[in-house]
Amino acid sequence: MLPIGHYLFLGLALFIVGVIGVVTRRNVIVVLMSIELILNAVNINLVAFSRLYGDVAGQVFALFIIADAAAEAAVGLGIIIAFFRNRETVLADEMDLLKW
Amino acid sequence: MPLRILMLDQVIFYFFAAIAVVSAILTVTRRNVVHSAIFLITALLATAGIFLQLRAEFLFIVQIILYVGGIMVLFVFVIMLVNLDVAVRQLQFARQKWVAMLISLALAAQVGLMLWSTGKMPGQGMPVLVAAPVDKLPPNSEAVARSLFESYLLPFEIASVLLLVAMIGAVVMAKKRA
Amino acid sequence: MGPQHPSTHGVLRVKLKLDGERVIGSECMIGYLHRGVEKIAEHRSYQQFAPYVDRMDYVAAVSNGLGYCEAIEKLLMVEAPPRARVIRTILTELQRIASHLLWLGTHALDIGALTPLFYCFREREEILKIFEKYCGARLTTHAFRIGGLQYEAYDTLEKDVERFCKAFESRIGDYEELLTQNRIWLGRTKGVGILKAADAIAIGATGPVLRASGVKWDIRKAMPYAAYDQYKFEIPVGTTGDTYDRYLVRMEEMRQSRLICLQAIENIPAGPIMAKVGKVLKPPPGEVYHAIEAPKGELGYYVISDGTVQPYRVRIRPPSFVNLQAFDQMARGHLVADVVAIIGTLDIVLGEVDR
Amino acid sequence: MQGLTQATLEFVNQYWAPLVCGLAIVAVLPLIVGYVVLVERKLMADMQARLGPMRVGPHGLLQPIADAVKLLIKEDIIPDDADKLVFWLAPVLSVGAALLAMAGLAIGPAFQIAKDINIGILFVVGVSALGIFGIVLGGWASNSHYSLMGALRSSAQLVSYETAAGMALVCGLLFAGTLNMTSIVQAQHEQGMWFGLLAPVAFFVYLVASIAETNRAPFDLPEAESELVAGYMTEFSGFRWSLYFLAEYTNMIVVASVATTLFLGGWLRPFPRTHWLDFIDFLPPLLLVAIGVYCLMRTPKQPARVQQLFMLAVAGLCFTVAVVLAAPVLLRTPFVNPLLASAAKPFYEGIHGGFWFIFKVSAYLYFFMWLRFTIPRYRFDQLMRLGWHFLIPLSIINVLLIGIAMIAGSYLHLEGGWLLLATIPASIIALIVALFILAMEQKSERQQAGGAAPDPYA
Repeated sequence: MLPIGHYLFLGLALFIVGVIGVVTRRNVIVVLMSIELILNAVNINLVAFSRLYGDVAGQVFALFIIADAAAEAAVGLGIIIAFFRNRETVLADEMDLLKW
Repeated sequence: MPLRILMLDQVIFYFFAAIAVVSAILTVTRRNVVHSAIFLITALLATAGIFLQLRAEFLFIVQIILYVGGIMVLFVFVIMLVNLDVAVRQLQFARQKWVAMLISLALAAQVGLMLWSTGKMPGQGMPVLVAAPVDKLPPNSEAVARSLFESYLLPFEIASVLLLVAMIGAVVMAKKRA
Repeated sequence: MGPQHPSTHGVLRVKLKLDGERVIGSECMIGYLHRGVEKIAEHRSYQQFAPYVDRMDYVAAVSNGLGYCEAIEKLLMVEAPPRARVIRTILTELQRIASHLLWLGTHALDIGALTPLFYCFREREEILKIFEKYCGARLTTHAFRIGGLQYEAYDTLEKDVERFCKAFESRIGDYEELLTQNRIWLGRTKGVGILKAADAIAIGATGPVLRASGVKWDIRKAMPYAAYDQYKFEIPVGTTGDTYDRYLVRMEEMRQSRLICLQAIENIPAGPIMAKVGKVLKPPPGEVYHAIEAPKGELGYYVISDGTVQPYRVRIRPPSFVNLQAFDQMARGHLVADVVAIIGTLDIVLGEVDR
Repeated sequence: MQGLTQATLEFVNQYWAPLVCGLAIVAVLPLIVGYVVLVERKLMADMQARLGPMRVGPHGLLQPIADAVKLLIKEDIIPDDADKLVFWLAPVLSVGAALLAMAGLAIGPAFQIAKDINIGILFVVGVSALGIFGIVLGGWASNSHYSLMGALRSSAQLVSYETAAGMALVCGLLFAGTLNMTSIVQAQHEQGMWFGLLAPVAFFVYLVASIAETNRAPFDLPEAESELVAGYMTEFSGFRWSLYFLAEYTNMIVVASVATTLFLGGWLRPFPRTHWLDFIDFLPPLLLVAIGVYCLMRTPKQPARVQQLFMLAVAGLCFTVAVVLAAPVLLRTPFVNPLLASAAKPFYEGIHGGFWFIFKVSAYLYFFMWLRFTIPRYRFDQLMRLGWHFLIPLSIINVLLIGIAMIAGSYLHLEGGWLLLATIPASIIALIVALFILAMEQKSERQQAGGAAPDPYA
């Protein structure tokens, strides 16, 4: 008999922590990780609502989000490696040049 | 609804929710990137636990295999390849600490207000989750599979194209500047 | 790869210049086992120095002894009696098989196959038993004396050697079964550590390393010594000069040695085992260079005598030392995992390299 | 407060079975792993014309206990500026993952810890994938350059072979139709045909992939590489090292049981439905009686008195197990009244099922060990090339072909054994494709024959 509010609060908490992570951290990898956190928060809400209405669509959509997160992480990390190989740094601040 | 299933559900939920939030906070605050990666893994496993509590087993196992077993392995690999000691010494936290606080406060206020007001609205009230024992529910993975391939076939194809593009992008990106 | 590395057959330090996984350049640092054998020779009489020779290539002690004794005999213009020469040939060939067995076991172990090592050591044990019966020692045998042999062949020598040779034929079949057609073994050895014939000759490599690159050069045929001219045997020759060819050449050599032993034990001529050589050897002043075909390659002795009891200078040309020069050329361009295979295929023994 | 205690009481009496089974597995597993190691060392010795551990206990039977005690009291070194938290966490993570995967397995129809969760096999595969973290973090925590390199290599190997294993499993699941372990075996029972026979290529791919996944035999490169010495395990000593060791062997058992459940028909008797072959039921007890007799014959030869006693105990154990196995079979024979026979049915099902499952798992493990002693080791880039260029395309194509065969089968409504008519051509086509891939591989290899082997890090 858990009111759905609990799940929404949990999602909100993770979302906020993710946003803080994205904003405050300088290390690009940790920023990517916080994005994963945000996506997870969204997933929790989706699954909670799909469970509330008994319709599986929410879980299927969560599945798509995970697939997308995988794609995004792969490309993101690829960019980081390429960047690290040229500029020997992983900090967001130093990624200021568009073309070097 | 027998008391014990109720109690069990709440206990499990609070347990996993606590772990998720705490390890999420630790992920963001840890100075050492590998520690934050480990805590992120615990956070993801906790959310997987919550999916289980919501009777979404297929999602639970996909989260473990794909998220933790796949994406996080990628993260840990990249962390290993990018030699840490350079990153650790540099200052980890940007100065926009106050900006972040401001944003999160605004967000919290907005959603908090919304949740609080739904409770107040007459009649409708806070929708309550019906906790049902496992056997009553249709087998989860079959249901997900049926809807995935029947009603959501187009998004499924688009997702596969998306993954293909991402794969090619990652390979090209990581290729040595030959 | 430091000196105490598990797979460098003794104390050899290899400095590898790596690009990621690939070897760009390499440098072998030797000298960890240098005992100054040649300097010691100048303060010992000819007979006293003989045991030192066994300590050089401790895996093939008998052939070291043979080389040294024959070099001195050449100096003294003395000929060992036929019986001694035949027994010397038998023991040297057995030592060659034992050395190749040790090489096969450790080489296969480096590349990962665990079982051949124990099969090879079981056979090698048989040979060492024969040595022990003959001259009391298994490894550093000091079996020969200048001018012939010290000990008469014990009565069941022919039977033991025959029994060993009979059993050995099927044993070689076992090793072949395990390794020769094995896809993974092929993958790990084919095309690894290629040494072309021209480079081999340029470096002065000898023995199986040279023959695997296609050069048909074997001192037992070119400059026959001991009793090799009496026996028929072929010289196996490889084609591409990679690790797999060296493996095939050495396996074939073991078979040939077995044939030589069989031919030799048929008729061991009767007669004295020691030429007439005085207690105190004072060879006339002069110099001699005598080379024999040790299991690893051409083992040469360059002895200068000044008429006194002690040699003026004994210079030893160890095959492993020379073959090791090919290492850098072979390792270049390969992966770190192949470096181990290349060290194994060169079959170097550090006692001989450092002297 | 009263509600809480009442709830926990109810919780316990509803879930006591999995709890007890779980406890049993965690307690008994180190012992089983110890004896698997002993068997491996004895087998290796036997193949290499030597005797293997003989000193501790008769024929070295007490060797695992000696090993365990040694590992417990050995000094536990932590490299100086290693990361304490991660250094402690890594082995725990890999053992935890391996043991958790054990929970999903269905050893007998009755004996299953996680009572038929409907994502059975997926759960086992997913959780054992967590073991990768144990390896990577272990390599990183002992911050020596070599162990990090070893850790990266072995995890790269694990990740690439997991895809191949996953695809092979998909193939098997096509026939089973469900993910749940018990119902997979039920499906094999109804179709009267082991899936390994229906999809032999998938079984072969899974066999190879599982060897690579547990870092064993020709693929045990990461820890046996000569210059990486012991790969990610170098810095761990004493108890920590034994945790990794336990994890490796548990993984082996897990992989073996997944293969038996899916491809070799879990706990089914070789010919479950052909009743005139029922005498096979007598095989297990006879086998154990034979072992018992052999032990009895060996007892007088034992030098020490205590060793003789031990051998007698072993013989006694074999006989009791033989009796336990024989009981349900005897009860089913006609001259016992049907009432008793029907009572024995589940009993027979459980015990004999358990025996056959363990028998198949040990046969699978024997094949693992047999490989380890005979063939040499792959170089790392060959290993990766085999994984990516050969195994993964082969398994994907195989899924395709088996799918087509299934459709053809259902179209011509072939059932059970007849399905072979459709699947055999599919497997043959798959093999032809495999040869084609190999030929292409050879051609591309010849082109680069000039340059040395491609460098995976390039």
